[in-house]
Amino acid sequence: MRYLPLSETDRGEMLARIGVKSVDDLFADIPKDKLLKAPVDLPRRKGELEVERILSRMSSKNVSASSVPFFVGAGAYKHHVPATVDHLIQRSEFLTSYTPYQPEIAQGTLQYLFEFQTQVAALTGMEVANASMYDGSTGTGEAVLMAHRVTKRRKAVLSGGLHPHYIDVVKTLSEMASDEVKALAADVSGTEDILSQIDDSTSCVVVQSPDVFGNVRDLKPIAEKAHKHGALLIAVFTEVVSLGLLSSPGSQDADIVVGEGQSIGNALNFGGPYVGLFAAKSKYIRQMPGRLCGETVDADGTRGFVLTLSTREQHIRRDKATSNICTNSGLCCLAFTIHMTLLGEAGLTRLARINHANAVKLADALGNVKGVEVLNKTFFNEFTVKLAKPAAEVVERLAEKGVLAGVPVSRLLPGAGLDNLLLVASTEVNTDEDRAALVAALKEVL
Amino acid sequence: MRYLPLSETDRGEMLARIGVKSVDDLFADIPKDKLLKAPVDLPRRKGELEVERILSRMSSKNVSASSVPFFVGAGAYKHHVPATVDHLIQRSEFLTSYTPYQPEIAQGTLQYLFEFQTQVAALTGMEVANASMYDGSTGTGEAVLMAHRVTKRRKAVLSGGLHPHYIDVVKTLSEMASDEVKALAADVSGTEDILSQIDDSTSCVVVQSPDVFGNVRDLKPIAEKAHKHGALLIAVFTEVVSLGLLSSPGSQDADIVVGEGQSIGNALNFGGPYVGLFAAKSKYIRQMPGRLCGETVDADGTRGFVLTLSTREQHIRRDKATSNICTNSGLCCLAFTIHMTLLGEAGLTRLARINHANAVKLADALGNVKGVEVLNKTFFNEFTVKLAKPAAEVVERLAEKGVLAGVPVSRLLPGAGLDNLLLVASTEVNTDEDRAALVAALKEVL
Amino acid sequence: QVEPLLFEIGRADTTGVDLDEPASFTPRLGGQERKDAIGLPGLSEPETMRHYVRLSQMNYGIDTGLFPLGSCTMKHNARLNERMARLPGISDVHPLQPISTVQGALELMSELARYLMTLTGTKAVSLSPKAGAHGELCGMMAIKAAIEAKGEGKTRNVVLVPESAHGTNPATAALIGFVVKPVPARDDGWVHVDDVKKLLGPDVAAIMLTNPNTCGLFEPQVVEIAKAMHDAGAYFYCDGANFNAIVGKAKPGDLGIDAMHINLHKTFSTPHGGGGPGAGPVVLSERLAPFAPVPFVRAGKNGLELVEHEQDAPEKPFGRITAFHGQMGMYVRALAYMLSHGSDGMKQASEDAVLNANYIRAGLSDLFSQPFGDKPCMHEVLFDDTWLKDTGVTTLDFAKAMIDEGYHPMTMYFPLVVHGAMLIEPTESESKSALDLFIAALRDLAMSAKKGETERFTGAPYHAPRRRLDETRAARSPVLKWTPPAPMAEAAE
Amino acid sequence: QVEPLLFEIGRADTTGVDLDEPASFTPRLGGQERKDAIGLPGLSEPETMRHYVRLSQMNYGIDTGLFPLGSCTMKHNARLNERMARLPGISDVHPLQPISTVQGALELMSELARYLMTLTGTKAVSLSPKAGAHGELCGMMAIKAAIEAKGEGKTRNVVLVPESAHGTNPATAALIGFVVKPVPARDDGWVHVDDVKKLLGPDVAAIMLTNPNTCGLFEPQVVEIAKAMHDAGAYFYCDGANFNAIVGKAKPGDLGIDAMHINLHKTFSTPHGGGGPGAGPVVLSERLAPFAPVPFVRAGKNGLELVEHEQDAPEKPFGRITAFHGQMGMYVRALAYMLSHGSDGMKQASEDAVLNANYIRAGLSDLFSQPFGDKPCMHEVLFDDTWLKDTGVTTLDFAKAMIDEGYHPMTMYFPLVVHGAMLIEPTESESKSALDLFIAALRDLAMSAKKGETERFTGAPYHAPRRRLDETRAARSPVLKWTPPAPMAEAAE
Repeated sequence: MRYLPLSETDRGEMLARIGVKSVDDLFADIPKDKLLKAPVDLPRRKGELEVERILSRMSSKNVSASSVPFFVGAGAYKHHVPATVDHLIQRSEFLTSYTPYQPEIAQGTLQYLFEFQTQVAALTGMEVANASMYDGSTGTGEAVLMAHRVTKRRKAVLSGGLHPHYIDVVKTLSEMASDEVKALAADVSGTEDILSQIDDSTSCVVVQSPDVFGNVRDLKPIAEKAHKHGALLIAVFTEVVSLGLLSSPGSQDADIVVGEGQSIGNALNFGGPYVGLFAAKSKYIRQMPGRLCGETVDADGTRGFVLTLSTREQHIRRDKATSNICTNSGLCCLAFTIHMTLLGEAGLTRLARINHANAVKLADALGNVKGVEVLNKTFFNEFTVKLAKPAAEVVERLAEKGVLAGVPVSRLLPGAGLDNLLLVASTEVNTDEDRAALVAALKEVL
Repeated sequence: MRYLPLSETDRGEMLARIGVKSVDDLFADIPKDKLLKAPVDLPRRKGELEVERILSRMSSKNVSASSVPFFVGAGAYKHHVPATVDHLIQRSEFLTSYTPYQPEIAQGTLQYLFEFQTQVAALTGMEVANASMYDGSTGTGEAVLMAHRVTKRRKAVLSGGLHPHYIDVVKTLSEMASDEVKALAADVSGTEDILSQIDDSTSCVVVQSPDVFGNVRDLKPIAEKAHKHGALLIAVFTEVVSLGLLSSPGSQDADIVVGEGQSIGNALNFGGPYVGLFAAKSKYIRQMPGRLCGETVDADGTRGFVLTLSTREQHIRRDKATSNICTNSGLCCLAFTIHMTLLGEAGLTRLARINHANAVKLADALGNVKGVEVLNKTFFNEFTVKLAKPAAEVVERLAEKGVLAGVPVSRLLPGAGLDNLLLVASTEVNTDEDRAALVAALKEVL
Repeated sequence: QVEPLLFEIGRADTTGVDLDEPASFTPRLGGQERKDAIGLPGLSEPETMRHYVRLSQMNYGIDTGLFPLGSCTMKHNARLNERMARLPGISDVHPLQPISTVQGALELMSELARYLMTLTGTKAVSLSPKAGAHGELCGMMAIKAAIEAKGEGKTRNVVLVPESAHGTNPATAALIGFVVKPVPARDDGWVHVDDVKKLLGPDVAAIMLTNPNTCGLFEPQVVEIAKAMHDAGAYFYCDGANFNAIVGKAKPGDLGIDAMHINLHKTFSTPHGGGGPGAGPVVLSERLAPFAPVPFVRAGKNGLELVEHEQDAPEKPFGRITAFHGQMGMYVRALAYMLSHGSDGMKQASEDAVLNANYIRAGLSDLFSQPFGDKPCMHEVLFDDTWLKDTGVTTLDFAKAMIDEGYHPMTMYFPLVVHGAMLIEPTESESKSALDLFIAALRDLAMSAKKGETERFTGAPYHAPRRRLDETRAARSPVLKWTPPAPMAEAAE
Repeated sequence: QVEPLLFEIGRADTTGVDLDEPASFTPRLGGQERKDAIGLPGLSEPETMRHYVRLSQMNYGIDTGLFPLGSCTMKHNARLNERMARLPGISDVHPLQPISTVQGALELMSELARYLMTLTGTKAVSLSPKAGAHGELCGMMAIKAAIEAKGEGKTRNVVLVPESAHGTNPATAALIGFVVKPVPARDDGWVHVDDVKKLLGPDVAAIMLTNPNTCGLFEPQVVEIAKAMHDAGAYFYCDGANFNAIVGKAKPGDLGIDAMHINLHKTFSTPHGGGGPGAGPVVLSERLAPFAPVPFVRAGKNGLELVEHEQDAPEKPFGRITAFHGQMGMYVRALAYMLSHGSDGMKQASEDAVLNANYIRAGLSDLFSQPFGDKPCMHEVLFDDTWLKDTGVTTLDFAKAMIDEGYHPMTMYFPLVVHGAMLIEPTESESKSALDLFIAALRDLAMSAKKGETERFTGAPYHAPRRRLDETRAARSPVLKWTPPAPMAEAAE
């Protein structure tokens, strides 16, 4: 087997050195009747070519985003990632390293985590950021738990503009932990009355902007009301590129900012792996979940980096830990950091303007199609349209025509009476031809 | 521009430091009327995504070997190259290094060249090998020149089984250098009388095995006759995998062995880059063309490697050099060496058996098709069939059916009266389905 | 070798991407435009390349040397798997595309599920968890849901966790409101069914048991423990961190587990990538299967379907633990690993991993001390620091000295129940000659320590990108991001 | 850091690929089966990975640091180009597939040709040459063919080559039977039209002139020289090694060249890959165009056609210089470079390359000596070793000391006309801050040499994978391959 270096001769010599007759003597603690007599009922080993063919066949049954006019968003976005990013994250020394427990030989990982934290803090306008979470949704769950620890309260108020999956994740976690959740009804227009939901029992208010329907929200009044009642504002985003153009959650006085970082550096990957961004005010550092990388010096006084504040973590604190998390999304962080470095402020802000411009063009084009109504007053690169027919059917028929038109709201919120609504996203990858194809196909279908 | 680090501010500061007003002051030696006033008439800069789209569009107009039943050979072969190979040759330290002129910081390159030379020597059964040539055809041209230097004669005899492109390359070079070439007529059956062509004016006899028509040739009698007349035998191969199964040219007393190494580690690449393998008896070392890597020690006595015997080369010897060559096919060597290391003797010989077995299966299958006659008595993984119709037409019609059936001999030898002959190759990538598809399509077309 | 931070070499107006400014248009941001600068310097592409290549050169990985980090399973990462993960139909597919356009993706998930269930002898699996600890959470949530479904939610709230367990076990249980009770450690390294039975009662919801355990031993009483739990109306959560030792040798389902997460990155070699991403699918017994969270794949009338909402499931999903469908990028790598190895290769891999660990044990047992005696181990061998007593060398010092010999240290100070623990896991990816060199290096270090050559250890590492780093300083006054030096900050004003 | 040779760690029965033995069959090899073992050890995949990763770590590349090798043009290699070269329709296409199945490949070649002709102001290009020296050969063959076509083949057999030329120039000319006559060097670093005219006669076939020349200077009399050649019935071959300095600034065709090879790997940044593969397309004037070798692409009635045989061409191709159609893998990378830069970016790249070289000149001119005075250079700056006189430090020592400072040395002892030459080419890929660091490092070294700190130089490098290597020993008794050590050889018998 190509991955196994031992030869039969090696095995024989090693068993002799160990002093046992057969390898099964080393498995003697497994109850005899549970030790399998033969290989399990799965196919035997396969060469590279055969494996490639099997998986390529599966791959070819999917429609890839780059192969069609593509407007699907709702929490994951198709962007162009420079070739440099994927090349660098595949460097053996990055790819095949472990969590940097031995900092002296993991400065590569640690320095990029430090750079990542700095970038995330800058983007979100916050004082500190951690070394990433699994994704935006689990990060949001962790943010709510963190707010509970900070406020010593146990009730979260969730905006109706929060991504429904995120709501479900928070609800599941909270129910399991017997914490209270007040989730507002789906808020298509971004005009919900969330302020009235905040009182002295509120631990945190969770608001997404741009929200799942695309509306750009003003967080300042919510922060103000929350703070007045001793609650925290958790600001959420699912499209990190928007931060290139929109005022940061930090500047609107959010206490914790959490979001999905997939758009920068990372592929769609059918939903994972992604990278959760997590930032907060520095006074809450010791209640933060996840890994933190900090600066220090070595025995010679040279600057270096280490994982730090691990007394928050499970391997030290066990059942008293701030979270059970013991990894981050290291390689996805790296991809994020490299892509962000390539962009720089000049590139990111321009990328954001292009995304917004393309979305505006698309909204204008769709607004002229009969049977399509653009609902948003404000948006960044995604907005909601109301169709003359159920969106799920329309999307399916457009897919048959080779256009992936967006996400039917009913896919996220079945039974909510929003069946004719469609979320449409547009990024820098969309061309005039793409837009024209969508418009033409819609006209045929509606 | 993403590749250019200087900012306008930098440029200004640098010009000031240099003490000139504008950058054109640095181009003052270019005659004024020849200095271009505006950018040349080509499109302006493009982002990554745009470049990707342009080149992907071109790429998509070609039929790739992996996407169809594929039997095209005649000097370049479709094999499966393990993913490890391409990963490793893209390591920055390999990919972006130069010819190892500074051996202290190029031991990576030098050691793999030394390993490559050792592998090539072993495979060919020769005493020494160089660090590679551009490809098999130019290597053959160089081998003939080398034989002329060794024998101080200037007449080469070329077998009619030598790849026609190789014949053309040798002829062109020889004509230009006013050397004599006797090229035998195309020899479909591998039974030409080459022995009678050898006399005391012969510098070298160039024989390919398996020859371009697939026949396995016995080199021993040719070597014997050549040596009797003071001539050298140059043995050529275009399918290096055959050396896993066939007796080596060295064991048949060839003096120089040259061949194409593309099959191991390298993609088809529409013809290049490839890697020429070049080996010889050690007494001829100082007449060899190309780069040679040798073992030595450093100031601490540690083993290390350097380029050596450079007194043969153009940068020292100028017009007295053994060749004008000043590079090798470094990265392709590396790919060859890694793939060969992965194969090892066990893997290479098995790969060769699979290739031969697949070709035998294919010959048996084609032999049963009406209008197809297999001409070869012997072959490795490629053979010649005679069709009832002109091969070029048949191949074209099969291509329309999505089967790439092989190389019409008329493509290589137009006007030679061999229009109904087709070269058909089969490697480890061919499946039973591929063979069935070829047979079925042939039955429809013939 | 000191590489500056990108903030020290980057410039706000530099970019490594070429994008054309869009034509003028009317923004629809509702006046929420950013007014301030972000503070994100950029680098051109060549500078970016060099910066991160240089950073990488300060890292150690499996590809550069033996990485014997116990319990972390640093085995070979095949590049075939990387290539497969980048197929356009895998990497370039959106999680919310129409189901008709992702049939291959669902097939891949379904096939992965089949492999995992077959190898573990279980009837269900949730692919959602994003990492091992997330898998634990998912499994314990399923247990909690099952208990609540039986109306015992109020009463069964204790989870038993051996003292030797990974910290994630108690942390996970506590996270969702369970009370953690430790099962005491024994001096043979095993969990005894008698100890467990003593703690059992109507308040006990589950046990979280790692098997093979964190001492590198297979729990011989695992079947009895499972039975005791079930008899008491409780569940058996198995921490699958060490499943790689027994893949193809025994099925956890046969041993009586109710839930077990599988670290795809450990067992099936998806790259650890400097700390993630991983993936932690959790297999479930028939008793827990109905409570698996959404989403999951099932066969439908028009091909494969994805059940994304609780109301669409005939079962009783306990909810959702992440957006979308889990770590597809890891699924494909793990499946490529399993297809490549096959049933025969996976069995052989387990055997080789165990053989390699025991070979190290045999090579070091005369010099190093073992907390539970010199007996066969599974895929990792555990030493303690008794043998270092009076040498002035600690486990940490010894580990740092290994760096100077060109090796990544083993896992240290874990499990907590063993003093100065050194947990060595070579994995099946190492050749005999590599192990021989490793053993020789460790023996040489051991002799050196016993001879009193303390400086070789206390000052180590000497030959690494950094000397020993001051972790206390980092924690005391945390510096978690770069801040412009004062003069620069002033100049910028 | 000593990594064994693969032959020292490999085993004959080990393989890193999984292939199934074919079912039994009757071979048709005519009894030519190999009887003896080959002697090729194999490694498993993890061992292979580690072996070559470790070897790579002993290498220096552009990605790891500044690489100021004069005349070699070590500029940034964009990974986009690597990605494009691996598109299945590029890398996985056979050169002898039916023309209808390779229209995209021909389009790519055709587009590349258009770019090269536009940038050089020429009317034809042969893409065949596999490297720069091969391009020289191709160009000189075209000249020879043209001369023969005029019936002057017997009489015109002298080629003029300046003493400062690359060794490949005289080697190439000699290879195809030309007699090489040197054009003497002048103390201003330029070739003078008067010197050329003195050598001109009916026996002169061509001049081979590098422009910008190997001293880093543009030849100001190039137009006059071209005219003199043409007036004498001879041709002007331009060595295009330094074309990168003037891309987008001037067209060689406007200067009067008849042929010029373009090192795609230098000018358009296809990776040097440790010494190849490169590509050396040669552009041709109208006078030489008819003699371009086969194959070439032309428009036909059914799309693009490939002319592969002399008899299919209306022109007079001089023959064929390689199997198949040249270096497609390099074409795509070079075209990606040109598409990315665009006409504006290529001009800017030339300017930046020249600016960077002059910035280094300005930063070092007070300490280092310049053979032709302190005047503006093109993309590379040339120093000699006058300034090192009496220091006991040679150019070689200085170069090796640069390694200890983390830099790849410059080109040394070339051009031959300059004593102890140091030819520094930073390329446009370097940032100002990188140049500042480089200048500071060289200044520090220079001061050190002048202060008499000779050991820093004569013993260098101290901090490299190897100390200085004994090249004389290697050449005296060449060891060009690994041989099993005697005991092993015996044991094997």
